Amino acid sequence: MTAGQITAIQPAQEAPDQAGVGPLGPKPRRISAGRIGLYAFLIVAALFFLIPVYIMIVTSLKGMPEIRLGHLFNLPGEPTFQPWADAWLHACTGRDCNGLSPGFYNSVKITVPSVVISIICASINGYALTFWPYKGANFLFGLLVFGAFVPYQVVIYPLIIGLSSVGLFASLPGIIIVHTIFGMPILTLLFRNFYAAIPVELFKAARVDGAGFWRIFFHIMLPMSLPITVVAVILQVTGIWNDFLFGIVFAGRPNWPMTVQLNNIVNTTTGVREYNVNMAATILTAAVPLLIYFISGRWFVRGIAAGAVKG
Amino acid sequence: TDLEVIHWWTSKGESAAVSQFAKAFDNDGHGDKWVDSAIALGETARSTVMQRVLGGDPPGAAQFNPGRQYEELISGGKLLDLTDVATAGRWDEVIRPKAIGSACLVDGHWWCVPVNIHSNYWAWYSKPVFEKAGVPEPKSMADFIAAAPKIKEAGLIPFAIGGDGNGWQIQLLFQDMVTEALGVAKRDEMYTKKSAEIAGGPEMKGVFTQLRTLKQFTDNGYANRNWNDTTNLVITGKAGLQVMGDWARGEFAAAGMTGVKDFGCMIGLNEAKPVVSTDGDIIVFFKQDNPDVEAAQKRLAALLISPEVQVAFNNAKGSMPVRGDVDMSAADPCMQKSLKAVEDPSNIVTATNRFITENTNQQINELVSQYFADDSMTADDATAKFGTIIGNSD
Amino acid sequence: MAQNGTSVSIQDLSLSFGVISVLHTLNLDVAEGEFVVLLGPSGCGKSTLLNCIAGLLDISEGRIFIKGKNVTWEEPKDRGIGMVFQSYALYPQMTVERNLSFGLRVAGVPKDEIAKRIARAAEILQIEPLLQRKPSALSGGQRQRVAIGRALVRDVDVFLFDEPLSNLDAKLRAELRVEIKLLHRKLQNTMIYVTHDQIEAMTLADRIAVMKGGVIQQLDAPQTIYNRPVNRFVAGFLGSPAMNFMDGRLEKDGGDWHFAAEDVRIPLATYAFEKEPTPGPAVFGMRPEHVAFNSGAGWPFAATANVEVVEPMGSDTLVWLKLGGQNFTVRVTSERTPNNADTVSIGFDPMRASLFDAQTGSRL
Amino acid sequence: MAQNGTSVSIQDLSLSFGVISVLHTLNLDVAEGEFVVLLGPSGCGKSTLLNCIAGLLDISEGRIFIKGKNVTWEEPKDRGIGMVFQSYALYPQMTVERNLSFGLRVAGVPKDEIAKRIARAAEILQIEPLLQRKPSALSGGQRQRVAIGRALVRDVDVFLFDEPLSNLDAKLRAELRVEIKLLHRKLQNTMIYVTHDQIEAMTLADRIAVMKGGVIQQLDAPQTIYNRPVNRFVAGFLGSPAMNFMDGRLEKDGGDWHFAAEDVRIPLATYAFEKEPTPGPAVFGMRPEHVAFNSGAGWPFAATANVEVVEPMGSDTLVWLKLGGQNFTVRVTSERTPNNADTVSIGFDPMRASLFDAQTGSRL
Amino acid sequence: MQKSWRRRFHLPAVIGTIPMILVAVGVFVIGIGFSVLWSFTSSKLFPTYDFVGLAQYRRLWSDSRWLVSVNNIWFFGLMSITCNMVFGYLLAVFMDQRIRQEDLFRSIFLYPFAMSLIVTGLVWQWVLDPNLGLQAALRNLGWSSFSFAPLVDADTALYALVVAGIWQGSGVTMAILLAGLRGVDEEIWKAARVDGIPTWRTHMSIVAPMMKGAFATAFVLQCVSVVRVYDLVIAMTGGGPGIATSMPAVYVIQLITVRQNVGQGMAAATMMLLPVLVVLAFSGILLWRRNREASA
Ligand SMILES: Nc1ncnc2c1ncn2[C@@H]1O[C@H](COP(=O)(O)OP(=O)(O)OP(=O)(O)O)[C@@H](O)[C@H]1O
Ligand SMILES: Nc1ncnc2c1ncn2[C@@H]1O[C@H](COP(=O)(O)OP(=O)(O)OP(=O)(O)O)[C@@H](O)[C@H]1O
Ligand SMILES: [Mg+2]
Ligand SMILES: [Mg+2]
Repeated sequence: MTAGQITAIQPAQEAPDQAGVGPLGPKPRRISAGRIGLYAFLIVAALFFLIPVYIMIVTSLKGMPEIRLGHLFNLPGEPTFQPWADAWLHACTGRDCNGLSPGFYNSVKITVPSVVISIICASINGYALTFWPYKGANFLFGLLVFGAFVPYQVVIYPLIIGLSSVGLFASLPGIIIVHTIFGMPILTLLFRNFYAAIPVELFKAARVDGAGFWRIFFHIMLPMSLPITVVAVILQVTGIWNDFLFGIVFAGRPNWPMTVQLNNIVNTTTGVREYNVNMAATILTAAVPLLIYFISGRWFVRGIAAGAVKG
Repeated sequence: TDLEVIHWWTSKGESAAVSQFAKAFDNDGHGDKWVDSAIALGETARSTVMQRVLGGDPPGAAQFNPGRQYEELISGGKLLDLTDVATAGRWDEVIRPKAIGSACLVDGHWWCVPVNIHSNYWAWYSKPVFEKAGVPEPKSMADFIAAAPKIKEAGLIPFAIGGDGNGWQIQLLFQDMVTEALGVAKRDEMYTKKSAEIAGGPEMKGVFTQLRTLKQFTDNGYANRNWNDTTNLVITGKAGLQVMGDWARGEFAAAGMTGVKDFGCMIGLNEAKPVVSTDGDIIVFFKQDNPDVEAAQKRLAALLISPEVQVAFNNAKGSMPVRGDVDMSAADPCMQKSLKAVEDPSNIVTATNRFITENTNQQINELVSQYFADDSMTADDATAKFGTIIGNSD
Repeated sequence: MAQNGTSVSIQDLSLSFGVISVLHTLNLDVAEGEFVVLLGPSGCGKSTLLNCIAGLLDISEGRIFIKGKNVTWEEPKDRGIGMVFQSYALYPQMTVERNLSFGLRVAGVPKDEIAKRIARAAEILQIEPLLQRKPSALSGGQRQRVAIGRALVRDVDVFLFDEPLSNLDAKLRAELRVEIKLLHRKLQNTMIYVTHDQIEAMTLADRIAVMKGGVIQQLDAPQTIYNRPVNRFVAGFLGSPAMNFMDGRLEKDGGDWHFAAEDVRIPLATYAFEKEPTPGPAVFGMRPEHVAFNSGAGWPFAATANVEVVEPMGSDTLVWLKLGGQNFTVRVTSERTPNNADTVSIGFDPMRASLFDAQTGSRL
Repeated sequence: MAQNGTSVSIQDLSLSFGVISVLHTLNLDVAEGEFVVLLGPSGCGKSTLLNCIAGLLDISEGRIFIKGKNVTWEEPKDRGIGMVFQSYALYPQMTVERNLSFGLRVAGVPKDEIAKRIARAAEILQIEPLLQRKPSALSGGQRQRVAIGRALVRDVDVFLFDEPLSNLDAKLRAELRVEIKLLHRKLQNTMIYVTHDQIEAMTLADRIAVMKGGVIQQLDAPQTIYNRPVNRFVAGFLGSPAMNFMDGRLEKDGGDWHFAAEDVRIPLATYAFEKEPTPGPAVFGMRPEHVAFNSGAGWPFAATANVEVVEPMGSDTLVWLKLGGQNFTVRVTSERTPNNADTVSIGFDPMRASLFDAQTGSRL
Repeated sequence: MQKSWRRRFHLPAVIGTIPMILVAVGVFVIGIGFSVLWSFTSSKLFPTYDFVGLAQYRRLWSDSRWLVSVNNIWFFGLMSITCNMVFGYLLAVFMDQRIRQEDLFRSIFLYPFAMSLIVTGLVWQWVLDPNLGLQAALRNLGWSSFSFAPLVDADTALYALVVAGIWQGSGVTMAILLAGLRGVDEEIWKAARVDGIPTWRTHMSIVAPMMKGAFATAFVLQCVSVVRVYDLVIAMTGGGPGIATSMPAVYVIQLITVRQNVGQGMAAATMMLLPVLVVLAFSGILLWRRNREASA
């Protein structure tokens, strides 16, 4: 058991380095070929992903005359931040020339409750479907998934009629309901499949502990669904923040989200297009989802059920 | 009274123009307020309006194209009858050309207010390109087709076009060519009588053949190009000529160009036979239960067509006013051409949309853009198909 | 133990997973305050039975009563049970402390009461330093202790323990065994306890239920099960080292019954037959620890044999011999360990033996 | 056993999880073909040590050699090891058969060879009928057997077993114990085996390593550990029922050493001291099974005492007495079980005792 | 009586899923019902109840654009779902290797999802435009024979759409699969490492099957976005060149909003749902039979 014994059975020629014992201590984070390949792949993929945003940023810093020259990949000759200022503050959308900024608050007002409510609804659905399936529940779920395949425009008419008959058409609650409805199929699927992978013993233990439907959900399941909730948040924040179609119809004029302005800045049938402002406006609009992606990343925790069960 | 107006005038120039309406309405002395609901893209704005109507929450007023789109709105009783305003403002007299007024006059009732005229019948060309290629500036499409090979030789794109949005640019070109080939009268006959015979006839085949010829003079980047980018090719001197409506002037102006030495404009694809189309914008008003709102709507309707507002709006927008009794001396040379042309009723081409439904329109779009894209489709096939579409249109 | 009524009563319970039938018309009555241990080979349906009692599995047939109430379709939380799962089932996102307190918080127990109970459980289970850790940072045994703690803190009528001590070391296991016994004495609640450890079974149980293939073979006091197993399976299953079985014949010599195998003849005068025996093939069972070793004469049956193998087991040694041409083991205290090939004398009293039918395996 | 070299050698191994230091400069040499059992209280770092040997945890300091090769930075698969996890870690979506065969198929072992090995493992482990099931349809013990099987089918130099039998019933456990022993004899591979079962430890091990708090306390042959524990911890940890400890003083009377506690004086003439003792406080340890009970005179030390508690344990009974004012247990075969409050005589030979320093706990 | 608690109606479960019931029945069933109903009418701008039988379907199936759309969707769907899943899984796996700057990489792969396609589509057009984008850039660098104009050719435009689709959507696939990966127990990895299973085999044979929920989710999400693909096509090609890249959803939406032919649009939508219905019903029956076998 002593070091002497060890050296005895370690012929010097086998490990010619000092004391004849070779590697010691924690494995150094060596850069292996595999890791180089891995980073190479990631970086190449990242570059591919970044091409458009590079062009967007570069373009947004150019003046229109420079853009007309058409040198897409060139860095701006005389960088200008005017397009950004325009996009945020001055761009015209109809008679108002206040840029994107006025819609920002509306977008927040729509997005936050819609995201929260839709995720709560969907996670409850997924949970109930996995652990408390009642007769017909899975058939309902099938219907729901079926609904996910319908182009929005098809269901929009009945929805308009329905919502206006209960007086929620063109209102904040109306738009929140609509987002919840259209988020439900995919989100429910997301959560259902996630919960199906959770060991059922945890559910059993909680039931024995006397917890009921809601308590198991809020205290056991929800905290364990962090990674999938992040995915749900990513999906919903993006979807709702960028939504334009529903916002414009169901939110009502006073609640129009930022995307209406974005659309107005970016699109025109027969008017002149200012590409630099368009690019800046697009990046600005995407800033909130991007921020959320970045922040929510750390909630992609590893081993969510680690240590919970064996077998 | 607050009045919400939905429109798709969202670009910088359009925005300046619509402010003229808003300003006038806000200051009409009745405490009115123009609530601006700009929604870019005509189809988006229109379907929003439709959905709002369906949801029982229509806007006070909305922009439309003069077409058959809103016939259903009239028959559905959704629109406000403006006949009394029109009578008071003697619209039937002041609005010229007549064709544009008739868009709003259905069964003796006025259902909308035309606010401007946009003509689709224009070709825009780069003077430097023609100079460089050593060919004279074109006076007609024939001239241009003759000159095109030279331009190509000079390493430039002779003909600029874009294929975005279901190929509407191509259809615009096509419709212009149809009118030129058939002449106004025969064209109108084809559309009104839904004459498959004319539509499938030899003149039409000529149009399709010419279209194929033009395709040879385009670049291979046309596929999904915006009209702006197309115009930009002309502006930057990369391409020779583009067929586009008069709104293209705005791009040239934004690039700091005047129609004197940098670019030229060819009216009606043939300077010898100038035509002006009655495309343009109209405003419709939706029936509301509130009499106050109705009064405000009528005030706005009257205002939109008043001479001062017409001048202010159209100068900003770059379009022609719908009444001739206004002072447009500030307009640029190209505009002057069309102001001159519009005075002669025989130069007036009724907008295609007035004859056909949007459904038919899109079918034509598809046919034309498919034909343009797909070289394996023969002119005969295309002509036959066009005949069928027109024959079956409703 | 206040055996003043039936606490858990299971009637004709059957359960199958699809085509695999696990429990077959099982009946079990547990008196109030009784400590019943379920014993049985791996896969015989012990965990499944506990799950049924807890209401965590859909039973196929039968009824379950707890405290006289038919709870067959009742929610687990309405059955007044606490359970320790074989697979721990700790809540991964909660610290140990929160894991322990969850059930109490659900029940609305006051804060200080919770703290008190947790402190007590943590002390018993020696997990105080771990209270703030998450399950993933615990060793196997520590997880198991937390799982026990989660049941201990709860104040319920019936405790269901599924192999609660299997991952613990002998010392801790012995301590916890005592603690569980004390707890049971104090709380007087009913306990149904699955274990593979016979010491646990023998020391804790009021009654032991030995299961095999989803059927309870014998349900009796530990000593009875140990001394008078109803069939060969129970006899062989209990006891470590296992009982010796000798195949042979039951014979009547004059008025006396004998068991004969090859050259061995065991007189059965002192053996208490279950019912009047008939001659024929039978199996003779004798526990290795009931065999006297080199301890002189005076035994109703005595023999000499050669030592074949010697297996030391710490405190004792197992000596393998041949008797009646068959393997026969004897447990010997360490100091008396013989050497291989030694000739030794053995003796036992057939009173302590068990005789089984060679066919059915049931006790004669 | 061919002890012709060192198979696994661990040098100055340290490991911590963040601030929690689990293993402290641990050294361990396992000879080729040796069977080493790791024993120790729950949470002492046994699983962690196995994980380090397998290369599944990044060690903080030290080196690991397997077959003379420094594998400190080697991948697990290049270490020539097979491992059974305490938490089984079966592949949930594969049938038992696929679970067993997967590693082999990846390694490109021929089909019929795979089939043969699986058949053999399944037979040993009695899991033939389960081969087509998925882990979720298995009982705890069945899962554990599959986990063992997965290691068994592999042809490796070193096996690491983490409590492989903890969820099995005594009978099966005994059988598998024998199988593992036989397997080891046959394959001659090195085995490092964690268990809490002392019988397992005693019967299987060539040497036992007793761990506490990440440090190996004693590494020796089972009998040595059992009879001459190096410190009080080892003495108390091994043996069930546990060793009796009596606090008292070491005194020298004339030339003879005595151990004194209250009225008890134990002569230590026969005791083999580790080194020359000095008078002072000490702890006297005596295993309950080494105490003779009502067996007459002739013992170097004899006394009488009143029975306080009687604890039946199946084959034996534990009798609690008071000796020197302290609890003292004696293991008694069942037939000699006394009644409560009986006065009994006991005797033992201090040769079998262990004496410990009262402060440091190390053997005197 | 033989109904177990699991299958009984748990009041809280029913209450908790009221939104789902309302949406499934109240919105999708009724909504789809109306669409089917309207597909038998001559509805133009607004839905009407002037029934014309199967006329809309006849017109639909004689419309070359619809036929092209139907052809396209299969090709596009197959290509883009496969590529997306493979690429997304690769990304997820690589992201799971305890890499540096994980947040940064993840955000990069996800950002296209956050950007309005109106503009990113335009940028892609620019990049793919032979006179502006890659072709021009590389030719400027001296590679004068380089030719790359995928959007122009009807045959390659679909590939360009697939690439842009991957660019836009694989980040989400990655996120879902990453969440699934992170749920896999560490011990499984350990076991596989000891078994000497190469990492890629571990992924293929052990981890991926364990993540079938995540895969199913990502797959359905992909299917949904393929069936409903609209923005991508509009932004990238507008259905062109010609009608070469038209898709059913684009067709439906254009019929409803631009062509103002609600009746035919609903007919097209009904046709789109038909295969989905078949697939769902089929898998539903399979599932039901499996459950019945399991609980028999
Ligand atoms: N991931 C971790 N983070 C922090 N501490 C840990 C972690 N894993 C284990 N530990 C601690 O390390 C110590 C040793 O754990 P290990 O699993 O090796 O114990 P063990 O000897 O196998 O115990 P048992 O017999 O209970 O399985 C324990 O105290 C445990 O709490
Ligand atoms: N979900 C399931 N599907 C099919 N069979 C199952 C399922 N769960 C358990 N079984 C089978 O039912 C039988 C009983 O399982 P159970 O878990 O009750 O055994 P056990 O007595 O607790 O065994 P152990 O002592 O090994 O834990 C086993 O043979 C097992 O294979
Ligand atoms: Mg079990
Ligand atoms: Mg362990």
